[in-house]
Amino acid sequence: MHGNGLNGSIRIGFYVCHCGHNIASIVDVKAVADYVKTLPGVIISCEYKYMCSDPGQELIQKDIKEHSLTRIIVASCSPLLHEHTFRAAVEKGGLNPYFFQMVNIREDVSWVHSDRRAATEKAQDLARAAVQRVFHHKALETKHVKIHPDVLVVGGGIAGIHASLTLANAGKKVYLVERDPTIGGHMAMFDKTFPTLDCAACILTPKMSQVKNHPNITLWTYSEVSKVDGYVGNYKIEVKRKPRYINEELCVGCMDCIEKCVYKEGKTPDEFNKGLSKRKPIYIPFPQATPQIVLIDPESCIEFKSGRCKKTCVEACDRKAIDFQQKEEMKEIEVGTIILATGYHTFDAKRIPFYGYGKYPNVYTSLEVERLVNASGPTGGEMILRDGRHPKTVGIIHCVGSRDKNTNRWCSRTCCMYSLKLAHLLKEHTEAEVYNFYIDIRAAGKAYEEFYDKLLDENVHFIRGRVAEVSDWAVRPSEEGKLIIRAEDTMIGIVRRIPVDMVVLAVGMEPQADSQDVRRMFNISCSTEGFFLERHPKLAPVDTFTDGIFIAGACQGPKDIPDSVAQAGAAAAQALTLIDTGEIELEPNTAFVVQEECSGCRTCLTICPYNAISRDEVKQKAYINEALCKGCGTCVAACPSGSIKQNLFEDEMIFSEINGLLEHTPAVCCE
Amino acid sequence: MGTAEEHPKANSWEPRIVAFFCNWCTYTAADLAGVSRLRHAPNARIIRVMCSGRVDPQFILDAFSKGADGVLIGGCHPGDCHYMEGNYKALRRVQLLKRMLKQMNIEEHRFRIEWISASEGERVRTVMNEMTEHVRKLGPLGLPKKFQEWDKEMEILERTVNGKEESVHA
Amino acid sequence: MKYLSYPGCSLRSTGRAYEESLVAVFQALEIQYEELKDWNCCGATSYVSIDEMDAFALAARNLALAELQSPESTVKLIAPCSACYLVLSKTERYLEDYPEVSTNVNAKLDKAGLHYNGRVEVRHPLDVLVNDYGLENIVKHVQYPLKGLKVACYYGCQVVRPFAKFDHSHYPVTMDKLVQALGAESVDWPLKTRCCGGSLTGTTQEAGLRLNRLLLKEAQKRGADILLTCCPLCQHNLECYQERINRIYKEEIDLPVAYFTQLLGVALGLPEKELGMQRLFKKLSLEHITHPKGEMANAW
Amino acid sequence: MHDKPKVAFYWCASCGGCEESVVDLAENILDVLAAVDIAMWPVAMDFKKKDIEAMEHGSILVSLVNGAIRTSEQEEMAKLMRKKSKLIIAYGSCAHTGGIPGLANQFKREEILQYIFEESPSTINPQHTRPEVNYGTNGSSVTLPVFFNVVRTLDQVVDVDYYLPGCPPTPKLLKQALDVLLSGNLPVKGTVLAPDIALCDECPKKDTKPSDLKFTEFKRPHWTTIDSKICLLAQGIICMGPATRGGCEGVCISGNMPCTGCFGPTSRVKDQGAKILSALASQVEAKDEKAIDETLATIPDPVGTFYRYGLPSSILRRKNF
Repeated sequence: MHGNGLNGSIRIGFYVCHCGHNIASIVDVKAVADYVKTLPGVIISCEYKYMCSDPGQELIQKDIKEHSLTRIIVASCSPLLHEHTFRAAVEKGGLNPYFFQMVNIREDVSWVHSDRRAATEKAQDLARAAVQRVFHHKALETKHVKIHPDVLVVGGGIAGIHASLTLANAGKKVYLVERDPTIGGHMAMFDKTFPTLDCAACILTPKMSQVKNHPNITLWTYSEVSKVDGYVGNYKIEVKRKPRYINEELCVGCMDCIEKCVYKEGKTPDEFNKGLSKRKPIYIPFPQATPQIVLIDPESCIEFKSGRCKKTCVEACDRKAIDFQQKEEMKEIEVGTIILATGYHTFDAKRIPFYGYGKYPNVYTSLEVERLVNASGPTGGEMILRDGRHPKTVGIIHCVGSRDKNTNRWCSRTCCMYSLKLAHLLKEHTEAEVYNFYIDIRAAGKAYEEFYDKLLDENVHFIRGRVAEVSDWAVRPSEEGKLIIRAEDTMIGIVRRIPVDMVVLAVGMEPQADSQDVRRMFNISCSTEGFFLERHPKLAPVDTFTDGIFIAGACQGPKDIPDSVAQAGAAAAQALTLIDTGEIELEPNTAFVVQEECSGCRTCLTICPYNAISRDEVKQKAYINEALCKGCGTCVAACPSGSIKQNLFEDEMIFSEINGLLEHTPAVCCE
Repeated sequence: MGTAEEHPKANSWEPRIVAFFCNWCTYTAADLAGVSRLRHAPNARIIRVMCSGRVDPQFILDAFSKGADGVLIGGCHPGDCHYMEGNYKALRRVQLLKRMLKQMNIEEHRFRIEWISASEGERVRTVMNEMTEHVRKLGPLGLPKKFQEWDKEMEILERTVNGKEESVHA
Repeated sequence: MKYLSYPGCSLRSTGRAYEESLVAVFQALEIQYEELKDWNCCGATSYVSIDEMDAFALAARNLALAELQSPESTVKLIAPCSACYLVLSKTERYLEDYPEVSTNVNAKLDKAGLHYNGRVEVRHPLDVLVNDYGLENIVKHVQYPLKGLKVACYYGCQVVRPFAKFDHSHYPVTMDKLVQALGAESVDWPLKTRCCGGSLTGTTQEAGLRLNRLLLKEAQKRGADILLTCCPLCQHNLECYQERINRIYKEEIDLPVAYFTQLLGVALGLPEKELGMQRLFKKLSLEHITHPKGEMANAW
Repeated sequence: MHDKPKVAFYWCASCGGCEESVVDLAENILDVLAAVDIAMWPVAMDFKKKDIEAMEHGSILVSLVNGAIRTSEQEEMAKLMRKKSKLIIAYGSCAHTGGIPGLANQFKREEILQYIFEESPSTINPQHTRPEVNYGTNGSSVTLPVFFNVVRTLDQVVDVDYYLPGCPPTPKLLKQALDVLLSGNLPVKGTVLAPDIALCDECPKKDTKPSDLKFTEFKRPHWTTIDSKICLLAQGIICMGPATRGGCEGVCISGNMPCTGCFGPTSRVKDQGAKILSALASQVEAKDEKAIDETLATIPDPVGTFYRYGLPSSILRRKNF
């Protein structure tokens, strides 16, 4: 049955792991070990408490030597977790690491089943499949690829800035690509940061200028990654640099051109101030923008629209930096690793129409309020509402677009704290009565709870209840002209109507609108809600399933500044580890054509997604370039004459697995 | 939660399902189901492949012929394949194979392809339970036993020597 | 495409004006429809709380009949009354989502020689007019643009909740878009889906009237000339108790309440009688609504 | 003088073409006849079962058995030939993989009998007469073979040493096989005596197949004007060549008809139909389910197309009843 002529030399060691109680409480590990002992080729079959522990690994190594084992099988957790560990142990024991096979009886068995008999039976089936499979295993050589030392960082918010600086300070060359005309991201818009209340700009702008001036960092703002090719260590990236219509080399950021623009006043809603002020067609996002280079918005510039502008800006520029002919430019770079720090998007408050955003002028989003209270904001830090009034009462509604199955189910983690911060700032700026409407106050973080306490002392009101509606429906004279917030106060069990002058919606954090496109381009995964998916939620929080690509900041999930910075540092460290190792091992699961068997039918040529298969026109056979093959195995399944094989996944291996799984149902000897 | 969780009835027939899961999406999702302790029917046995595009139609037929009552393929959602388009190739093969299986009178519900992304642990549970229930309703496919019967036709005949032919074919 | 219509009991009693105006409007716009033959009670009111399966079966009989009557692959069944619309929509949804309901109900239908295959889509006439027929097509037929008229659109609780099939469940706008297209101004008010009092006006009247009053008062305060509804019960509640409310609460409410189809009919220039205008208690002055050629609107 | 080695032919469920193909050896047949004694050859010579039964076990060097196994008589004879022969060669597609008679595995026995004896257009049978295994009259009785439920390949019934594929095998392959067997230089048991490489390798139209073929529809040969110079797959016509063992030298393709797969799969493949199905489907251009289905609907009979000669030897063997 296992006749591959190797029978004499197949000596299998089988080890089943208890994983403490994780496996042993559901799977009868002894029954599994006893059963496997009866299978052809098995020399050793035993159970052990923790196979991944040092003694567990040493047990394998000792048995390889003492019993001349030639195949090792461990039945424990998922191969995605520990295949590497055991292959290394097997190699240390003097055996080719690919003579190893792992059986997943934890994630796939004990953790998902509760019937001991059925779970044990399944574990035995899976073990038998592995035993039959390893007969066909072959010794393989691990592939190594060199890691190009340069790094691409995508996104110039605080996470991207921190990751870039960490890498650059370690002497690595970094390309930082930012979509907006300036780096700084959301943090640059904030007024103060919680809970310390230090000024966001004061701590951010020095880092921004460090990025600009760092000799190891190439900063490309107003640019987007347009194409990603290659694989870990050897990525080829194409970056699209959108035209600013300003020669970046020449512009010194004096802003004379802005002043001399034919528009005396701005006419276009200012993106940085969330539309609370207007900007001119030639502008700089904010005074400390980095790089300190202006840009022209062709949508509103008269010259672009009609070609008949006096072009006073051109006259004003001594350095002749303005270039109406500038075109989009494509840059191609090679990097070894990539850090994605593409950030987040705030929830669009219009999606909840009964909160009145966009309908009642005095309903604001939290980000707008950040700009309003900011000394360099549209009102110079004075709290003037859209209708010109100063608020005497303010209602802050928490969880707008968070913890809500109609919009987003997740907690955005930052809103409680920034709402507290805004409550403090609003009180400080206006002495208004401030009401917070919350579901729960989530103040988990260093000095966060203390900050909440402080707010309670500042006489900010807290009403526990989800707001039902914001309206202008006045039912008594005192409510006329006010916004009425209706909410159930769950602490006292009544529905309250609270008239206020200003409503602040604490909008949640969402994945960027194009996060799906971005992750496709970089070939990584997203979790259900659309944030980038980490390789392991606990143990590999900045890795992705694609080697060499790391994630940092809110693109992975809502987080505040300290967490984003910490994650950015971690991502940089992971990239550095790869770069300094110089090379990475790749799974040798590539496919190859058995030349004498190939008929040259070209089926494989048409379906390889990587163009890794070419045709030798002399021999008239297909040939696979191992360096380009990524090991999907599609060509193997398609080869009509069975002449392509995939290492680690040869037909015989899978057929024997199928056979092993189904061969017979073992008698279960459960207690 | 689900009604199809566990069926520990000893000695009664239980559906046997072979599942081919791609490494990057569905196998990872199955791991997530494990980590999240999403208990589900114990009837499927997973074979991990790198990509659903590796699943050769021969594997599916072979599984049926070796005694599987159902075969499941799990891959990344369209557009999400780790290898760009392997899942589309799997889909096309599955659709043609389904046409062929229909001709061969193998019930539609015995063979299923599902797109399950790495984050959809919950979906793994749902699909495993649904598939088990569908196959349970259909009953055993039992090809190995049928093969034996066909190969023994002559033997049975010899036993019923001369004259009772119709009973053989009843 | 041809629609089937399910009038339900209200449109044959208190809500006759609704059906009359709907028929007139559909004819004027040449929307093809026919009445569901042999329809029965939708099972609204208390049936569901007594025996859910029987209630589903009762409603499902109408769905099964609709399938028999229409050859279309998707049978579009119009239910103008909000209660009918909700009950039939719910039945349609449950039969699709819950196999056990479908099995049970079909077993009951089977006794009457019927079977429901899941082909019916229950539709509200507001949805049909605005989303199927389209505002741009309606505008083409408008004879008397409703210039200067301020309309408070009132949707009530059932057309968008719990199934927000064609509009937002808290802040619907379909009717507002319709009246704007007819040339009128729609009053922005936050009470579009608040309770009209429902059946409380007939049981615990005090509670019913309190709710009723809030709506009428706010609509009037916001300058509405008329309040439009899409439900027979809402129309009845809001129109018929105004005197009593004024007496009890010392209010001065005087607000015409009509069906949206009636006002649409006016804009289309349909005769008063055909739109059931004579059945309304509160008359609306439409003196200023004129044909572009200067003729006065002939309704009211 | 030594006895010449004995060679036998036998004929099970097949069209008879295999037996006749021996004659295609043309003048070479004289060499063969000079080298061997024929012990049985139903189409050409008058030997009886009892003649074989009388022989000693293993006294025939090689029996070339063609045809699939469909009746009890065929099984009995196959077993008899096995006993008397040193080597058994499954000769031709029917014995090798089931062949055209194997397509009957899509039907129940009763369906077949019903059609043949009652429904076929050329049948008039108002008494619903059916063959009976035993029929006695006037004191004598006649026994007919039992018609099995399932068509099987030769190796599903008896141990087979070698296979000569083809419908029918070409004279060149037969000659080579006989030469090898008579030389005593026997290949590994189970060998298919034809090249273990797919037909494309020797296809005269090989060079005209593009490397970026995508299917939007499949055409049927009789509804198409075929360009005789270009790869048939490139013209959207299903050609089994890529999944079929070579050795025929592309006779059908040279005749401007696609390969229908009579040589069976290569040794690496368990199921020829599944493999060509996989290869063709992989190259369909459409991406969404509906469009894919539209393309695939242009293959009206997948089983008949992909398993024309191989249903009994395929993994599923027979339609599931």
